[in-house]
Amino acid sequence: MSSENLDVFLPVVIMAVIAVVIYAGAIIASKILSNLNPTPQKQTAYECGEEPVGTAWSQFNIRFYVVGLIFIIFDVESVLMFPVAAVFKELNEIGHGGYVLIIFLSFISVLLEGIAYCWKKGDLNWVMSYQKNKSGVK
Amino acid sequence: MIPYIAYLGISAFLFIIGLAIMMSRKNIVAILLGIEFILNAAALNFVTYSKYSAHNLDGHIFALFIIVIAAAEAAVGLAIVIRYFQLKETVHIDEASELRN
Amino acid sequence: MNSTVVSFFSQFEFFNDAVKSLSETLGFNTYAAVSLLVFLVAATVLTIVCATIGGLGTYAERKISADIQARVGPNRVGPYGLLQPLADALKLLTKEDIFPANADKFMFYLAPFLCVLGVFTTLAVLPVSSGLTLTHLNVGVFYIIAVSSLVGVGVFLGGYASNSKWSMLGGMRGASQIISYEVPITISIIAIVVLSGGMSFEKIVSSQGGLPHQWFIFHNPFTFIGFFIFFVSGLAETNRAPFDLPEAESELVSGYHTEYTGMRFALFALAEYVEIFVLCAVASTLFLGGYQLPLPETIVSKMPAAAVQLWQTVIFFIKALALYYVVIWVRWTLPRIRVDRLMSICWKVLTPFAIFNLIGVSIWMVVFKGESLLKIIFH
Amino acid sequence: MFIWVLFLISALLILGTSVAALVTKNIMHSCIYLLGTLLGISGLYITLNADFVAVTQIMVYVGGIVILMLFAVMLTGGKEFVSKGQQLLGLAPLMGSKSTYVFGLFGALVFGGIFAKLISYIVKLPIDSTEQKIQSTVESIGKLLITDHVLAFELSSVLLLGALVGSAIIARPRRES
Repeated sequence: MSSENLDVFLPVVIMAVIAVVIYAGAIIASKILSNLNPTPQKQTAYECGEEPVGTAWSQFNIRFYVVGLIFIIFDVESVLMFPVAAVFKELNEIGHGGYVLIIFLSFISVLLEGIAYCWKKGDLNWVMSYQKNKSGVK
Repeated sequence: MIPYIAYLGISAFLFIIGLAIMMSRKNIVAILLGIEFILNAAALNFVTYSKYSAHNLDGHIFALFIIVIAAAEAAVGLAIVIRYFQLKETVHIDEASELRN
Repeated sequence: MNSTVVSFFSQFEFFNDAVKSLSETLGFNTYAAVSLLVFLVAATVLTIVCATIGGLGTYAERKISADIQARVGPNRVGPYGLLQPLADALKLLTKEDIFPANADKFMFYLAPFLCVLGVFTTLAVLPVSSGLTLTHLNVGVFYIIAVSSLVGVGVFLGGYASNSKWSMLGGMRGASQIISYEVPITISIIAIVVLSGGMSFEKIVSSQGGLPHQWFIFHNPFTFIGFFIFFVSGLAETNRAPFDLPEAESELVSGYHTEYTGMRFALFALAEYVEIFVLCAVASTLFLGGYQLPLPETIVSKMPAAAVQLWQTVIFFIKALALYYVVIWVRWTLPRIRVDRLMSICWKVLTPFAIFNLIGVSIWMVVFKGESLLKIIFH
Repeated sequence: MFIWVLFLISALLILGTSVAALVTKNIMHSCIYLLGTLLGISGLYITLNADFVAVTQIMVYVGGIVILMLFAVMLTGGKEFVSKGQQLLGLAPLMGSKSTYVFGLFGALVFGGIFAKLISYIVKLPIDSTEQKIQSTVESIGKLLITDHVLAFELSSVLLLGALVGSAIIARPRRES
């Protein structure tokens, strides 16, 4: 059978289908069982009883972006480390452990340099922002 | 066995979609989004040829490094866009013409 | 290499005979159909079990919190209040589905789906036992990290789509918290991959032993710290107390699911509780020996295969549920952390420690040839 | 059998979501359609026996780049996610008129076809359509990364360090005069 090799990924697809079924089933069941009676009061966003002012889709603190930025670099580096880590033991047993260790450590040291830089420059602090608001306050 | 031309067709389609997004959008973030489509099309081609023609894993390595470079590109590009927005309060590509004399 | 529940069954005579006789009666090769059926049944059973654990999680949470605070807890519906989750589900099903007028409808529907998808696809590699696991992927651990990052997108979209300020704040916080804590988790997993020499759960479990001194947590000092890094980051990754800032009810009402009602809220909650279970299962597999029976090899090899599988499943669930208890215990013991501390704990404590652990483990591998500390001492 | 099913699901997902990403006017939705396309591409990688690349695709793109893009849209768009003047099929496109697009597309197809045909006469790629026994790609990729491609491996870390430092400098909130 030609597709036997790929059978290992079949459960992944099945679980994705099950997730779709759970979601669709829950939504359809609640559509059937619940009674809908929307009023404009109900449909306003919850702000502790106040009338919402404006939209929530406004500009946000750039801190969030800097965190995402540092994350994505670390994410990519860890992706590259994974296959090397997976062969580490095997190569260590046949005596190439030192070579792999040197490559691995030089890779990680660059990673450490990155985190040290961000630490020193204060990118890892959450409250640092001397960011100037539009109103000019603080 | 799936004909390899199917993968190449999907890859070409993705490339065209990415190009069309890059050409038709005026938001810089959307243009970067089009670039992601194009990079994915390239990576898909590499992996396809790796299976059908080369019979080794060099194509996979290329795809990996394309993903790595796409991540670096997205990080730097979006940082530039955000900085630009802070300075000019717009992300319209036509407004970004300071370098033109 | 790769093994699935079907390839486990096909080791036995009765399965092959059944497939062969079925093929003869139907007149075509039914191996594919039978394996699809086996996968479907196994996946459905696993889903039901995990969803039940997720549902009972809400019950356990209330009961344990009541126990800690010297109360009784839910005791009205069913014996000891055991049917409380069912009553909750029924109540949520019949609740009115309120849809905020200014919300982004497409995203509002999509967000809970992404959470459910991200959590339930991780169940495909959950190492229940050596044979009954749905599939032992080559990239097992890596796959779990990758797929569960869909939850971050779901949380962010849930916050964004509601167009409510509380939700938006909760969603942004949640997404940045989830992605930040993914870094120490990933790096401490790499240390385990270095030790075991493979990413599949089968390999990780088989390179440990059943008895506690053979577990990776006691392998060397670095993995001992690594376990705590993994567990603490996992608490933050699943938005559990003391890291439950995205849904901090005292400041953000209910965080990213403020505007969600009825069944869609229930799906968020279900995804969260199942994710906690998956986290506990992965932690017990990576560090606490997984499904291995705590008996010497010689006894295990003499037991019948079915009994081994059964006991392995039991052991797996005991370990995972014990950690689940710890997670709930932590929630009712520790106060919530401050938002700036949250980020500095991740980036200034956990990540550097995780990187040094990784360096330490890889040097340990080369210097001591991967032997455990206890073995070196008592050699 | 399964490979065909997976291929069809992934291909349909890619086609649908990528066209939707093109025609939708909301950039936030465009990002989400990009997510669908990326998941589809990772399904195609699985059919190409590239399990590690498939999971890497999900990990880096879905977990990283899409979230980064959503953050960037939130940080730049404010209320105006639906930007004006980006309609492909409706109003005036960015470059040239509608006929430019039509002629451009046809021209690209014709010249591309001719070019591809010419190339295929010159370069004969050995396309082998026999099914090979797949082996684990992770170990092979790991060995390749520390032997043949070790320079690229090490340089990529330096590249990423550069990207981190550069974008952190650019994006850092600063005191403005």
